[in-house]
Amino acid sequence: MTAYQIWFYIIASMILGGALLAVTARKIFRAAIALLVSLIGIAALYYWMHYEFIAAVQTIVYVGGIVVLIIFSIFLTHNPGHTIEEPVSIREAFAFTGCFAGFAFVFSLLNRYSFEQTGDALNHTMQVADVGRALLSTGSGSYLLPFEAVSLLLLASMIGCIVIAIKIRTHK
Amino acid sequence: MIDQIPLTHILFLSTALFFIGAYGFLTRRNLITMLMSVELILNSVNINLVAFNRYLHPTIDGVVFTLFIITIAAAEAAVAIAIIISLYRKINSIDPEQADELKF
Amino acid sequence: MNLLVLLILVPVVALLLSVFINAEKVKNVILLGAVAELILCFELLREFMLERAAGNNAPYLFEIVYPWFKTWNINFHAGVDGISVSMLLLTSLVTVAAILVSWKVDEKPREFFMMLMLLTAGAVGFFISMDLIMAFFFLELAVVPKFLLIAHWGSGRKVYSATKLALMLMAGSSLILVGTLLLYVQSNGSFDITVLQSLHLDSETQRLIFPLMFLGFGVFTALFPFHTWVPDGHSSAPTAGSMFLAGISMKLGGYGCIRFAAILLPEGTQYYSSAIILLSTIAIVYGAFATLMQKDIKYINAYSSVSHCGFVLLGIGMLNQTALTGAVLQMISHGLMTALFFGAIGMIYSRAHTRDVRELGGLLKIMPFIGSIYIIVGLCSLGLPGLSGFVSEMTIFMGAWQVPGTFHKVATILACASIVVTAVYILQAVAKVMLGPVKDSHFLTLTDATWYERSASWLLMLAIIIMGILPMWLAQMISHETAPMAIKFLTVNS
Amino acid sequence: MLNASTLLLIPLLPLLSFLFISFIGKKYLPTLSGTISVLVLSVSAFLAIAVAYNYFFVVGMTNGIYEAIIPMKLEWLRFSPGVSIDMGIILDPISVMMLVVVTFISLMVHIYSLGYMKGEERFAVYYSFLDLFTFSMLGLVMASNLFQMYFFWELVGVSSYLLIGYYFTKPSAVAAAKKAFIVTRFADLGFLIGILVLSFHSGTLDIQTLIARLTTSDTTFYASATFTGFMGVSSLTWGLALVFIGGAGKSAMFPLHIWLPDAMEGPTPVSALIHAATMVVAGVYLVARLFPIYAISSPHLLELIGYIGIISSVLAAIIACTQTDIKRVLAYSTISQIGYMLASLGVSTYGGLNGEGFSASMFHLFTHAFFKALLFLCAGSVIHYVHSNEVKDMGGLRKKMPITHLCFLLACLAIAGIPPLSGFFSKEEILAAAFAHNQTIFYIAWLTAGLTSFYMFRLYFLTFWNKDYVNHHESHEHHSEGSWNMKLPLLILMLGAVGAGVVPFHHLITSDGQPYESEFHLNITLMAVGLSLFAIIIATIFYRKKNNLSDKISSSISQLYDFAYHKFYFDEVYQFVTQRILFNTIGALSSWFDKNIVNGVVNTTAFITEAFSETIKPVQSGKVQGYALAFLFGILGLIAILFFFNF
Repeated sequence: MTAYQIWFYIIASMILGGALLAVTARKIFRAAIALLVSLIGIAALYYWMHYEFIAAVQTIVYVGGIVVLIIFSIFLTHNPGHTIEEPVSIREAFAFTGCFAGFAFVFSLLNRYSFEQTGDALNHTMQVADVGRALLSTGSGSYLLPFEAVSLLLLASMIGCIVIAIKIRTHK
Repeated sequence: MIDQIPLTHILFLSTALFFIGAYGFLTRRNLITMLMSVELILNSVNINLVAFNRYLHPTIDGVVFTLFIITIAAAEAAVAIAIIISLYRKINSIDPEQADELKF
Repeated sequence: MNLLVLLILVPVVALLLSVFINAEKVKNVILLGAVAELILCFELLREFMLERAAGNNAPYLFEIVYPWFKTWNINFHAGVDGISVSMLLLTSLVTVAAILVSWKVDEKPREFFMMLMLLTAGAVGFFISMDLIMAFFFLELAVVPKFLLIAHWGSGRKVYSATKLALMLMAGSSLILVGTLLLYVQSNGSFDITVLQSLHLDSETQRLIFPLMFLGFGVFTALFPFHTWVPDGHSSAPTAGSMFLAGISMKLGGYGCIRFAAILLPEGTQYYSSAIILLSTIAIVYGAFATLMQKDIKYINAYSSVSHCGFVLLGIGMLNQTALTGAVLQMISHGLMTALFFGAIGMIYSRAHTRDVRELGGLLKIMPFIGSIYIIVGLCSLGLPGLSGFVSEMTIFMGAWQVPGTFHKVATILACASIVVTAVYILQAVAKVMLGPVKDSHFLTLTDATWYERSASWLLMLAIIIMGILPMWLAQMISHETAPMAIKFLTVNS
Repeated sequence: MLNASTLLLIPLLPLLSFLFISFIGKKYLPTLSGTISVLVLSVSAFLAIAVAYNYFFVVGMTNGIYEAIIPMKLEWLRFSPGVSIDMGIILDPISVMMLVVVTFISLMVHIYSLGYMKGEERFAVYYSFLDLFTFSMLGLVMASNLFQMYFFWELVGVSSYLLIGYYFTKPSAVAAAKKAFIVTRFADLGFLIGILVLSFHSGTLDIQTLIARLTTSDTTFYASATFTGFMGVSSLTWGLALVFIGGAGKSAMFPLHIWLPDAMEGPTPVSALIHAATMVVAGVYLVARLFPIYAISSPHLLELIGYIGIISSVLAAIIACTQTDIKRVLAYSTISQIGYMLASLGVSTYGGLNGEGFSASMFHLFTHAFFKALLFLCAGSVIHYVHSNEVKDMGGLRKKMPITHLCFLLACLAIAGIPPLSGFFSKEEILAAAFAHNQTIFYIAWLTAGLTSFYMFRLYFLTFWNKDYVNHHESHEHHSEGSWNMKLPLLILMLGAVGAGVVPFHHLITSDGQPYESEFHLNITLMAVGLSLFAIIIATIFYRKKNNLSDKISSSISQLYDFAYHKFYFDEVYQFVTQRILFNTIGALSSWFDKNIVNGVVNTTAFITEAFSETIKPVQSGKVQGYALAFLFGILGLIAILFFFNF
């Protein structure tokens, strides 16, 4: 067992542990922190796969953005120390069964299928500049149009958020 | 090196993460934690994309897709939280069980 | 421009105009449109009779075809024969009268009058269509305003009645649609009745399609046992709505039975004629007896409509020229008569605010005009000579009696017997509502008909009397069309 | 004179008067309408008499018979080739006679009503209805087409309905009008189906063609009509019987007579015109119109008609003996006399002296019109004076109203058949005819004649003698018999009642149009007159002075008396049949069936749909996680399916 492998399992257990805690914790703030751990774990996984750039983006957007947003909204909608209600037990049972069945199915599927690894791919490295070039150029293998579409989407969602969340004063 | 861990292990990881997220989405009685579960699901997809890119497809496509997904996830989270807050203002609760006006 | 296109355009223009003008003034525009329609119908009648007198014996006159939906070979194909012309006359007469009667509607007047005009447009379009899909389109167009008129401007259990009416009529329509599509397949892609008429379908197919078409249209014309929308619908509808329903809408069914079921599928008609006679005789007798027990004057009239429309179907089922002519005459007569009847009932209801015969009484003394109208139209309903009911019923009886066979004779005798029951319920209603001492002192303060009610009543009354005294031109015009049909039925087996 | 335009004027003048009064006169000339109407009708009556004179004496006989003339025939509504309703005019002895009777009596009633109905609120309406009736009745008698006859037959019924219900705020009048219309309507159903049967077999509706085709046995029409049959009776007989049912209804024959006594709720002049002299004899007229077919093709049916007539006659006479309402007594007397006419037709055959029953029947119809109208108008005067229909409120009126008294007495003598008044001649002929052809009918008729005398004089004495009249309405004293316009018609009709017997009917109106010489039967005359005189004497003993003899007699036969007093419980039977069977059983059953079964099926369909949607509705719970769970399982299920089937 090399350090490389050990690192992988540490990261995996961090991700899954965080995730499990995030979906089961009774205290919502605790769940948010667990999510944070899980997301950091995923960033670490990217790093482990030598995609440092993605790891960085993951950390910035998820850890620095979304989780903070979530924590803000928790503060806005909860009293401190609030406990989440128990899940509806019958639905919990069904959900567990369904999820387990799904997992088992996919697991067996993955087990049965052997992915042909290409040695070349393993040595492949990615430069940030490549990402930049791909995003801002046209032609095959380039993503200018989706990039612009996503920027529009962000703008739209920004406006949408304001419209949805804004307090409308009702005149009497 | 990386080939010491087979691709399937990473895929197991993402599958597990996916179903944990799905389980959370189905059972949590709080819209914010449901949103967290959705984030987990999205991340499991991201892991897949990145892993496939690393092991099987030596280009930049998977990474770019991941970037897009992260972006969209951010937008989605923002809109979702706006909806949650708006809902909270209306019914003073973010329990999805109580937000059941849309029926019959 | 072709008269038939004008007939469709006039209501459409009136509808469009009424969107843009002051809601209070809509009724003027709509009335103008209806009167224009009436004048056009008379012009059509004149031209039609001139053409026929000049020896133009084509089955359909003034034909016009515009492609509508080429992929499926659907055309706007209009044309009229004597039956259509008389139906169009009926429609425009009833429309004018209905608009006049509802002159004082102040609940959403724009929408109300637009609904009336839309109904007219639907009926007129249906009566001139020679394409099954076009006919279906207009038939459905006429259902929607009925629903809205009853559900919004009605009284009593209006939503229930409106829903029932709309659902039953739609169910009928769905049968018609299936039949239409089957015909389309059989004819290798045509909805045109001239094409379908010349088609010689084998008897199996005819027997399959005929019930679909006939039952579908039968629902519209209160075929037993699909008549239950009639009493509820009529009694809940506003006055103009009842007039339309009974005066025009039920005729859509009768007309459809003749034009789109009987003529297109002569062999099917002959095969099922006993069933038609059986059902219509039941409707006649049973409708009459059910009327006996009604306490609401609108229900009385609605049930009597079931009975009277049974005569139409009986006439069709007898498959000979005289009976068919009688069936068409009965449609016209019943349309005029019930429209006027419902008009009079509406006038009574809007004054006395009750329709229960047990609460009404002695109204003739207080409102002589309305009372006289009610009595005269009642007499028309029981077949008094000199009024339209006599002409049509007697023609049906004469025609029906010519069919040999005990079954047909018994049916005819039962139908004849029903006119006695008709006399009983009509006179009972007249006696209780109009005659006798004044039941309620507040009736004494009521007033007689206003100018618009008078003009509406006079319009229909004149039509009834003219048809009753001078039936020959109408009967001749119609029997000219029914003669080839009867021949078609006769030659089916040979 | 006998051209279409003149003849058309006779019915059309009353029609115009009707239209004029209903649309203009009612509103602007409310009191003058009566006068206008009288003037119009006198023109009609004059024309009718002129036509009769011309027909009988100017045009006269051709080839020894009075032939039917058809000056006009228009096709009105064509059913199929040959079968059409024509509006035509037929002139033959009976229609000409009826024209005179109808216009003349109608004129008298019009004049009389000027006084009788004076001051009525709906005076003009009354006259418009009278004119409508006169028009319809004239149309009926002039009809040359069987369906035309039905047309006017119905119109007559409706005008009768309107006039009986003239006092429409009075519930009893409304009920009577309704009853009259419905009973006759029921009978007309027979007429209608009869027409259908006859026209189906003969292929025509024209009366003359019909007679020609159905009386000569070598035509195909005759063969078809007599070959097919139902219940062992030929179609022709069925058709004729059904037609007769219509006539029996209109003529108030047993057992359809129940409407006539109630119809007395109408104004008295109306009763005189419609329910005594003209409309109710329409049934007799109808049989007379088709007489050749009845007599030649279906003699047994004709005999049956005779029995129905005579049974009605005697039953009505018995009932009349017990009634106390002056108009009802007269109404039963009318039924009785019409029964007489039908019995007379029933004992007749076609042609020559054997057809003397036909002639006698028409003769009696003619004379009866005068004396019965007179009786009713006299009763009207009495009622006008005492304001009551009950004989117990009358009595001793002979001094108060001498003219009425005289007229009533003469009319009573006429109806009793005392020579030389008109009734004697017609009755004598009927009895002679019956004696010659059917002894049973003769003896019943003879007995009825006695009863007639008895009840008429009972009525006469109770009204005009019996006790001294106590006037409760002193203010009316000065016009005890009404104004001149009420007295004049009485006097004119009195002349008719006295002198109508001199008309030589066997010369003018016979079954085949050929005059014959009637024989005088002294023995029959003695029998009849003797019985009548005897009955009059009994009535005088019982009722001239107030005594309790009649009560004694009636109590000694109390059961029969009660039975007769309650009109043999016919009304109750009908009440039972209509109320219990038609309304409460069939009507209620149909209504129930409609409400619960037919409507129930529709509502149940709707209910099932609704219940089903109600059960699956909770699936749409609005709980988003539930949806997600379903979604998950859906996908898993799909995967399982795909996997299982190895797609």
